[in-house]
Amino acid sequence: MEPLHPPDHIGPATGEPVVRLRSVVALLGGFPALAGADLTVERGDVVLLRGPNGAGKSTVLRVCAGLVPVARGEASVLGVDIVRDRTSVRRRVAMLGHAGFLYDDLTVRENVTFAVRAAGGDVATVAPALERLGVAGRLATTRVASLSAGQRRRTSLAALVARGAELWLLDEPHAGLDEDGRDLIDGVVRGATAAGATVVIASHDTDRATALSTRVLTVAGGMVSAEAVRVP
Amino acid sequence: MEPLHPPDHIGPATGEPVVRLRSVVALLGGFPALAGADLTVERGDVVLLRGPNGAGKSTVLRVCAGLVPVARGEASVLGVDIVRDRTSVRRRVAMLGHAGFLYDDLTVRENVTFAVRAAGGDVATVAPALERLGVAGRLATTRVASLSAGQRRRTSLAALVARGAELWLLDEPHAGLDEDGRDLIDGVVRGATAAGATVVIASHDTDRATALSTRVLTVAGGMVSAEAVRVP
Amino acid sequence: MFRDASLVAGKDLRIERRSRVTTQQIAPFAVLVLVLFAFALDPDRGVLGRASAGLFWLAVVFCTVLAVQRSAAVEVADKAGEGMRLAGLEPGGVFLGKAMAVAAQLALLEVLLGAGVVVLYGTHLHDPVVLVATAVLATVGLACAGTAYAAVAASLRVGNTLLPLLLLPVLAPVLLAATRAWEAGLAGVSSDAISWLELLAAFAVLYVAVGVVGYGTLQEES
Amino acid sequence: MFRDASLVAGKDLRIERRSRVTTQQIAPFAVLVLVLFAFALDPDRGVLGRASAGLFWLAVVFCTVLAVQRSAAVEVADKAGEGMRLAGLEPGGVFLGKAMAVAAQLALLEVLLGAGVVVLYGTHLHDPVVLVATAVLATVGLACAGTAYAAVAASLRVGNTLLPLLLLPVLAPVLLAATRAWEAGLAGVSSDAISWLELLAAFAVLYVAVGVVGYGTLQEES
Amino acid sequence: MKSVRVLGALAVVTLTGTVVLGLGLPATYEQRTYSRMLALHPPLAWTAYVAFGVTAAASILYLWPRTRRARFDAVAAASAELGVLFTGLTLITGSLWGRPTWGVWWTWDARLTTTALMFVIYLGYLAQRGLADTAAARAKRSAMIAVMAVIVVPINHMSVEWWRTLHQGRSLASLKPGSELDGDFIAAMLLGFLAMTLTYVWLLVMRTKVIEAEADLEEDALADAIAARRQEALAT
Ligand code: HEM
Ligand SMILES: Nc1ncnc2c1ncn2[C@@H]1O[C@H](COP(=O)(O)OP(=O)(O)OP(=O)(O)O)[C@@H](O)[C@H]1O
Ligand SMILES: Nc1ncnc2c1ncn2[C@@H]1O[C@H](COP(=O)(O)OP(=O)(O)OP(=O)(O)O)[C@@H](O)[C@H]1O
Ligand SMILES: [Mg+2]
Ligand SMILES: [Mg+2]
Repeated sequence: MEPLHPPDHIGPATGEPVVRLRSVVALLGGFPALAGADLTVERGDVVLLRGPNGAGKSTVLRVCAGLVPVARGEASVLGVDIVRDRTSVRRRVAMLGHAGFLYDDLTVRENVTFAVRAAGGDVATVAPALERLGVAGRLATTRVASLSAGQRRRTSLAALVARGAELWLLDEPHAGLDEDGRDLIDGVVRGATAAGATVVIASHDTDRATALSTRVLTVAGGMVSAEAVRVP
Repeated sequence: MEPLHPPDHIGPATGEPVVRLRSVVALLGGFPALAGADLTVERGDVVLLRGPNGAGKSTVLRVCAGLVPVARGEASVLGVDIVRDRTSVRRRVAMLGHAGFLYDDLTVRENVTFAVRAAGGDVATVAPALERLGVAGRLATTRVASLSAGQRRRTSLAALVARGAELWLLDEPHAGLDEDGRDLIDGVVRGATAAGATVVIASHDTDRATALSTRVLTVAGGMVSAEAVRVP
Repeated sequence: MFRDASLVAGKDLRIERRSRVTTQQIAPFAVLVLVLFAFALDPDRGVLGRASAGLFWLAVVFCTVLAVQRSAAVEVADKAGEGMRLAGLEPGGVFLGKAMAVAAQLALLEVLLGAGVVVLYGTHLHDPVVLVATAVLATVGLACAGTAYAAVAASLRVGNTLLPLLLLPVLAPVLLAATRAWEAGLAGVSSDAISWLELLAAFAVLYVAVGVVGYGTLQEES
Repeated sequence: MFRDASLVAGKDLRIERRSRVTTQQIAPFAVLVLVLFAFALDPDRGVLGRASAGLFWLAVVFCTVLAVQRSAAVEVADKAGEGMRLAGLEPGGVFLGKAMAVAAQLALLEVLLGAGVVVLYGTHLHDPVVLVATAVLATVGLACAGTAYAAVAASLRVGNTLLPLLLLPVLAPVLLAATRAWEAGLAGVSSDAISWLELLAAFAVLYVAVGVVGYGTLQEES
Repeated sequence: MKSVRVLGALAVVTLTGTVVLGLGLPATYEQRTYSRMLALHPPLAWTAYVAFGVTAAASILYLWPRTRRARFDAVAAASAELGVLFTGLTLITGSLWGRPTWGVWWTWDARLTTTALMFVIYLGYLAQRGLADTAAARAKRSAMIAVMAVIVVPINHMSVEWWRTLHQGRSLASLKPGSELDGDFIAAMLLGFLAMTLTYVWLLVMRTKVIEAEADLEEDALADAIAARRQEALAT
């Protein structure tokens, strides 16, 4: 569908936005996964990106994380112009992708510890995070290779929770998790916003995610369009 | 929870069951992922396996597909004793795992065609399957490596739809799919049962899956226990 | 079985064409190996000349390891190999198919290496009949042994790097026989080559047989 | 940057310890390579004796290829490498860390291979100072060039460049210099070794520099 | 159990016999006292062959569905361990013998190299046995490898014919009255072979028992693991 008008006219414009994309074009192997995407996310927002498969949701998140270069348009995240420099912003962003960024041969604890130390975080936060995501005990010392799908997902999340960030980018956080796992996600998101962070979620589990979010946007054909505003 | 009594006492017992597990123990790297699982699935059933992460749902499906050897207990699928011979049943079973069984370097069409020909199916069924799962056109000639998460999933499904089977084992089929993708799954399942096939689904998307299924079983601690019977 | 074999072989070769690993990584490696040999054994042509048969086959063996590692890695990613098992392909067919694909790549590399040996070491390829016969038999042996062992290695977490340990000792006899046969061929005394060719043929038959029969087992335990 | 480096190196070494690849698989492979060389070059000790320096370093180079392949594969699976980038680790640090881990494993293998050369080829390790100095410099060079090469090979999946063709041969000069330096050392004429050591030092510095500066770019392309 | 002890006794007796007879061997002109190695070295090598042969046979029996027993896997493993042991001893005695006779500890003679190869191959076999895996998986995989690996034995045996070599030819195979090896050398060699074989069988039996005992321990551990796993259900 056509974008009605840039979403920022809708969202509450308080100060410098956390994410600001202006007609961004992003190429993946020559294909324009983003074809002029506009997106503005204010501090404290919980934005849900929904849309059909292949619409460009993951790409939007990956652009915001500085993983995918911006081919055209303007883009700034946390005040950094990611068109010029897309690396320096990464340490301040926590991203959960379709992949889990885990090392099969390391145990759950070792993986989370490495992630935290790599991000310059405090190792003391690891144990509580494992506890919270239910991968403590036997699992903490199990090689990630031998975890179940959901347990893997929980491990990746534990790493993010332990390191924390100013901007959270969650790509289908609910996928593969059981009921209380999904409740956990909701808790994590609420906790993050309470701590003044901003969250962008891409999800197909719309009911849950919508309940969670302050704004719902639809991604389609590599463009983002405002759909509904929900007053928290 | 403890298993009340083997679920087959509940389901309609019409002739030789399609799946019959008796106190099955399955080991993954020495760990008893299944610790005495009992399961009986009658022809035409649509059974939903639910349960917490790491409960053993995927392992049940993988045992039924003859991928995981049965360490103890009795197990037969489609009348074949899979404790003795777990290979001969495979061609009659269609399994969708957490992994998609796809070759990154081949295009969508090439992958589906290979899968169909490998299963001894008719190549004429490929094009309609791609059409039906919305991976025809541009995507059909795209390398799978460059698909989005949902498009990958759809490709794996297309392969199954194209080859067909007597027993369908779907591990979280709804995960990563958008709304109409999930409707597609429901359509596929209904189609399969209409054609006299049997379906076992492991899913966390309980609402949808429950609506779809004739019986809901709960997996926990490597055991399966009857929970509810729904008359279709 | 042969239907399955050709199916799998076609698939593997297509993947190689797509990813260009052979042409862009293994082939340069092969040439590099020859160059390195030339460096390592000081440019005193005497040594190089005499050793060229051995060096050629040594290079081929190292390429085999790489090619076979790649051929196994393809099946590991996204559990594609599991997919083939689920499709009910005959293990023997899968084995033959993958072995054929590897053999095809090796043949290509051998042509390249042969040219390299001529250019770099100034070897004269006397008695092409013997050389080609050797190459064919040795390639079959290497490809089959490699593929079989790749299945073993794949069934272990540490997959790729265990392969050389398991693989090379079994390849060594082939390497030896091939080397001696080529030396005979290059020296123009084809008669000496016969017994080596027989040995190579024996290896080839053995590995094909073992692979076709045993691949199912190896595969299942992965 | 060095903090990141040590962190990454520690992580890689732990993974290696876990999967016991180096100790259980690459090490036997290394010894095997020596055996195969001996096979390929007739049982004429003359050649082996003279070539032992070259063969030693060739074996090291082959181990480098394996070690580096493994080191890269670890980052490809589950996009772990992307995770490191997301954590905001300095590319230079990551490069150094991975190179250090590879170097550590190579050092271990060189000790083993050294012993092997003594036992199998009957080489006498004259002038240990030169030999060790050479080993250290060459190891740094190989590890860095290899790590960089791995990054390129990884990014190759996306963009089909011919970089490996250009990059692989950078190992050749190192091999040559190291061989000559060792030959000098073994022959006891350390004076000849100096110039080669200087060359090796130059390579080491160059590759470290190139790696630290360029790794970011290579990484981002993948 | 008793039979095992008898076996052990026999092994000890024959071994001592070999030593006595071996030391009793006359010092030949060109070899001086080293010729006494003859009572030790070849028998060791042949016993290694036997061990690897047994491993292959047991492996085949395991692979054949009708005769599949966990015991055959245990036998294969135990025999391979012993084979590696005897091969190692062959290498050692060989190079001890080589030093005075050939003037070197080691040379790239075909026989020597193929023996070393045999050693490495079965080290590899044992290495992959060490890797964590389910018992059945390990057993089948190992059996496959054993069957493929055993070809190195005939290669090693024939190597002296196939490659011109320093090493002794297959003198026993080509043994005829009045051949260069004289009577009591042969006697010593044969007694040595008998002794080594008895020792091998004795060790094999005991080692197999140990391996099976370990397997039983694993069984008990599994029972506990299953109980623990079932507890997870109550937790939810
Ligand atoms: C490390 C060095 C050596 C190794 C690895 C080695 C290995 C072997 C092997 C594997 C066999 C069994 C041959 C067969 O029947 O297939 C053997 C037999 C024999 N070896 Fe050695 N050997 C070594 C050194 C020597 C030396 C130095 C001598 C004496 C000069 C020697 C004398 C013999 C003799 C006489 C036999 C019995 C041959 C027969 O009657 O068939 N070996 N050795
Ligand atoms: N290398 C490539 N070549 C061609 N097309 C590509 C390439 N990489 C990505 N694409 C396309 O770009 C789009 C990527 O979209 P993205 O992964 O963001 O989808 P998504 O909204 O996350 O979908 P899903 O809900 O399935 O995750 C897909 O349509 C995909 O087909
Ligand atoms: N090699 C191994 N070593 C130890 N434990 C293992 C190993 N492999 C699997 N497991 C355990 O066995 C269980 C596997 O269960 P399974 O994958 O069937 O879970 P699931 O019900 O599919 O969970 P999910 O909903 O997360 O997919 C998990 O608890 C996992 O931790
Ligand atoms: Mg996505
Ligand atoms: Mg699962």
